[in-house]
Amino acid sequence: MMYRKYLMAAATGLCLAAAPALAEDLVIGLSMNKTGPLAANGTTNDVAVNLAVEEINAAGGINGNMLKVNIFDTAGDPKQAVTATRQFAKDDGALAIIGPFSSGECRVAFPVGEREGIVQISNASSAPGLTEGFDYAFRNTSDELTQFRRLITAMESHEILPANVAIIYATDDFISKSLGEQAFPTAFEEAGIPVVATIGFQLQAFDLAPQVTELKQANPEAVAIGGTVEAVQKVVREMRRQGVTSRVLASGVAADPHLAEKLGADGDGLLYPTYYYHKLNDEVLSFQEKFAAATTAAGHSKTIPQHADASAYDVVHILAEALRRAEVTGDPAKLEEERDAIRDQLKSMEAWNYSGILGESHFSEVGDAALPTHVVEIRDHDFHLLDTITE
Amino acid sequence: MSGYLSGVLVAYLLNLIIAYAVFLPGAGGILNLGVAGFVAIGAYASAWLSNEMEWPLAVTILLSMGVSALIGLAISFPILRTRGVYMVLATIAFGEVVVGLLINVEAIGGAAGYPVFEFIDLPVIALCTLAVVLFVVWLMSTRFGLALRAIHDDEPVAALFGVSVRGVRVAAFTIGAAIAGLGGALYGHHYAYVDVIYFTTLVSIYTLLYVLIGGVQTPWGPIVGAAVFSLLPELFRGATEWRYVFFAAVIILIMAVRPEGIITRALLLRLKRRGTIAAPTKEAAQ
Amino acid sequence: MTKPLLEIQNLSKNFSGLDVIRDVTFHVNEGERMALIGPNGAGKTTMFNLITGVYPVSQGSIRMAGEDITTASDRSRAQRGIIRTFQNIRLMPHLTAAENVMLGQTCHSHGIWSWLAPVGLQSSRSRKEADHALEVSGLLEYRDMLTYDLPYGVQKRIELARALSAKPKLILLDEPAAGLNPSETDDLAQQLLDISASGVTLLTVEHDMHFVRRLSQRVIVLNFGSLIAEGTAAEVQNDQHVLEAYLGSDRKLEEEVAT
Amino acid sequence: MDVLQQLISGLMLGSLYALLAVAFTLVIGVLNFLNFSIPGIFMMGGMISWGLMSQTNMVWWLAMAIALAACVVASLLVERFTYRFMKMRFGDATEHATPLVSSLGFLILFQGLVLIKWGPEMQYFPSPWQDPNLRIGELVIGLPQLASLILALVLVGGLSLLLARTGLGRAIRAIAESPDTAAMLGIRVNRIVPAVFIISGLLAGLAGVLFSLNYLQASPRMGDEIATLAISAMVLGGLGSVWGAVIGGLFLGLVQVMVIQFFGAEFLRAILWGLLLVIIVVRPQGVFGGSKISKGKF
Repeated sequence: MMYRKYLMAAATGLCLAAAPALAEDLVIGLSMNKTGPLAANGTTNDVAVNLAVEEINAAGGINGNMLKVNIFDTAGDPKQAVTATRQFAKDDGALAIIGPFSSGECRVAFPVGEREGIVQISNASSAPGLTEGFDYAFRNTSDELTQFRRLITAMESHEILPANVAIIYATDDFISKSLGEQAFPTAFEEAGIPVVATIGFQLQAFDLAPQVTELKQANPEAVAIGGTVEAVQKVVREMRRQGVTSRVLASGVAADPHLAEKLGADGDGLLYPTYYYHKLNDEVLSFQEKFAAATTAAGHSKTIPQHADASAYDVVHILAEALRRAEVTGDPAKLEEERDAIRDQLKSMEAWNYSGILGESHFSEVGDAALPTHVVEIRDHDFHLLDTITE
Repeated sequence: MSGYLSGVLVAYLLNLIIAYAVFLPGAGGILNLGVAGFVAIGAYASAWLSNEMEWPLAVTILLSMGVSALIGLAISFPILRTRGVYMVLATIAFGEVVVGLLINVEAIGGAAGYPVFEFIDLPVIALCTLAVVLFVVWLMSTRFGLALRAIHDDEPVAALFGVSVRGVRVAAFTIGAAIAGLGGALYGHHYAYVDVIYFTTLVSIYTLLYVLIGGVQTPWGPIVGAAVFSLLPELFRGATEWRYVFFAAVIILIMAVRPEGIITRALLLRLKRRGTIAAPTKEAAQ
Repeated sequence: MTKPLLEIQNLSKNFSGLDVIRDVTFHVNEGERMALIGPNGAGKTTMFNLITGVYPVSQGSIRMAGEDITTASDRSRAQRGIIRTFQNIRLMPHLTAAENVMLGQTCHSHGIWSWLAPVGLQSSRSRKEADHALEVSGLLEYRDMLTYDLPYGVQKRIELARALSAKPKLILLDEPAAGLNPSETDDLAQQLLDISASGVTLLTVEHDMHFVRRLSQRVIVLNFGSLIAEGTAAEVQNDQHVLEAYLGSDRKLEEEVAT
Repeated sequence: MDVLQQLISGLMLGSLYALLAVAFTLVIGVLNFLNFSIPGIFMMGGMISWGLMSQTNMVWWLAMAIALAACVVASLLVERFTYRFMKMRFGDATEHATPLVSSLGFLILFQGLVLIKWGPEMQYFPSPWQDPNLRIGELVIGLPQLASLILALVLVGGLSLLLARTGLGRAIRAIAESPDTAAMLGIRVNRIVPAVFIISGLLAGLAGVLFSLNYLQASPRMGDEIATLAISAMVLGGLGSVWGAVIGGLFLGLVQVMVIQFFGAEFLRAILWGLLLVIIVVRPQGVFGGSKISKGKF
């Protein structure tokens, strides 16, 4: 008896959720990690997106139509990411989708978007090769090898290249593993820097003492860490505890405006490449201010935007420009052609000379963004921009 | 059908198939917390056979069920020697070993995961789920099912009436492994990607959780249990962060009110009896 | 007519050094009605557990219809026709009365089809047999009820129906009359005599001596795991060893054990 | 020198496993109930003390005391809705899978509440001391880790004394043998069982606090990884054996460090769990346990 009631309630709930949008609005979907294991970087993405949408609508919308965003929280679950893409494509009549957030979600949701013929632009995934082979898949992030190469270029020009390095990375996580086994070794080999030790750990491991003892034995000048922000914190703290003073090189996935504060003195000398530097210029600073106001109003404890927030904000502006150029009307009868037109515009984005808070960028042939890389260094509990490299 | 509904439905149906993989041994009192390992084996086997061998889907799926069943058969003998908490831990250990090994096999992508090219959509998944439901309902109505339920209630007495306790338990575990393999294969082909991080012990724990919530006494339990697990959080979708707290509270509440699961035999018999009693009174009124 | 069906030879059992059965030898003839009595803790239920294969024996042998079954599994003993009831009723609580009875059929269900054909359907042979068995025992009304909330007496009768549906050669009855009122006990005795008349051998553990006298042709007495007397009920009741075992005094056995 | 450092690291790591393993083994040994909410209570120990210290600037010892109190309350809440509830309704609390499932529900509940309060990020746990490390030449020994090792040994020693010598201990052991017999002997089961949950919750919470002090971190999911290892440690030591859990924990810490040193972290999972699988199947009473096998229910 009870379960029948549940099923009825479930069915009505599902119908409500699937209500179509008003025809005159231009709908875009936002597939995000409001909750779930990756929510640390994802939970405020909607705030950034809404900021951009408000700006666009306040300036008169797109060809006279208002932009409307539908939000779906996938909780980082690939299955739900698929549901999100399907809902946006089939039920909501969305013209394009911002997201999915993570690499794991992109891998299952990109094929769905491809079948449905709808553009998806991920704002955070950075695993190599995600968009390859897809016509409708894009991402407004930068791949790790390019970023790390540029970090080494910056070190070279500042004459702080280490004589030898050690690599430590999480073996059970895709991005960390591709950093530790591909991006780092490739970049070091190109620069002619010998790798004296390669050590693995598990992403969830909390005790890295045995690995750091091995590291200490190798005594490298610098240590490249392949792992997330949390993994970098764990490794650095254990290194300093065991008295390993080597310089730390991190990757784009470890970029976090809070890292300097989180690491304190332990972080001195740490370098990482990023496509979003939160102190870059006035434009970025004004975005930060707006973001802080909006997150505070929404009751978030996190008020400083991270790269996923900044990227999501830029994606809205890029999409708005694409919609404008494709002259979309939001007419449901022409949905399919207009979705294709948006994709075609994104494919030829290089001609726009577009510039956002991530700097000047466009999508490459495979759908990855060609973003500038900022190399930053932590010194005295704060970030300092070492260099910005675009080519 | 709306995209949202079909997305939720696919997730529900896949959860349901895996629920039956846990239910079948569960009906005989075996708690399998390593089911994610079998799901992973099925997913990777079917993906590999279809990607590398380019065999037709029907063949790769059947073979992946076979692989999962064989491994289930082999592991069932040592695992079924254990009891209670030990069995829970042994099955957890099995699931972890599978994941720990798969993540190091570069031929199937290792930690990078493994893309699957052949696509299976909702209708096929729905048909497979229906087949699994019918199969399990039928199996539970046979003498095999009777013996399995008898083992759940009183293993020594079942043996004293001629039930081959070990045979029935091994068969239930093995068939469960095959069903888990099917669930995994469908999962991989539908989501076009398999990655060991989808097959963690947490998945096994949650599956056992909703099977127990549904009830292991009748084959209808998993249908309800999987619904509670897959659809309830959808109802609370608007509550964002709070939805898992509500979900947890509902679980605790359900278990307090119905400790043998929502669907019990007593409930079904009561409903049936009410039906048969209601019928004659209608006639009498005419 | 006096061919032995069950032969127990020098049987011993000890649990971690404690002798529970000591060198017991007896036999039960085909078609016989025999009783096994003894004070609490004498090892009667352990003897049943050894005969049915729940415990392995420590020493000695058990033969059934001439074949050595000392090391046979509990299941194969059931298939040879040794079936028992329990002192504390052990019906399957989540099975209906009919399903409990059908479970009894398992030991003579051979072949893949008897395992894979639905037994729950009203039209199946197993189900018809079970319904018939319940009808004979006057239990048809409980057919589709779960057994755990049925009255005690009804549960006892279902247990007996389950045992019979196994088509046993030898039924071991562990205190069948315990907890029954006099009229129920009377019905039970009559039913057991009928069962015996149909050729089934009975071995009964029972405290109620009236019941034992009425039912049993031969009685054996266990005390502290040893066989201390054997004979008819009347002979045993006047045996000095038995009286001492029960009383340690000269009160009559009947007064003590009947209460 | 390095091998020595590795041994030290292994022992220190193992002492944390040991504390949590004792929390598990106590509830299993006495009530035959695998309490899945323990990782949640462990997490609350770390997160609540972090929250109080960082957000209200509370002095560390007070923050930790309040966190431990919260853990005890949480543990009692679990007792109320799992063990006691079942006992009142069905007489035998472990008859059904309810305690197992409900305790999982509580794990989700505790994690959910902490997530709502503090978000999913891993938090930096401020150390109350400047350099909480003992340095002997090249060797480094974390003082909080040393403290948790000593504390684990002292607490467990005290616990086994309590179990062996006191009235409470005798009552707990009687309940472990058979709750019904214990009740017949006049032991007030409904008052002793909460005591078991109090001790277990306290140990889990303390392990959480020490974990955060050791690794200077706290996160809503910090219990997930360590709990499976603590359960393994308990299995190694033999279910229900307090000293077994301690030895199992220390042993597991050493094994983990050695596997990382000689095989690499990528094989840790397969080797560790493979080893456990073999042990459970071949020696279910545990490597260090006697021949006593648990009743094997929940």
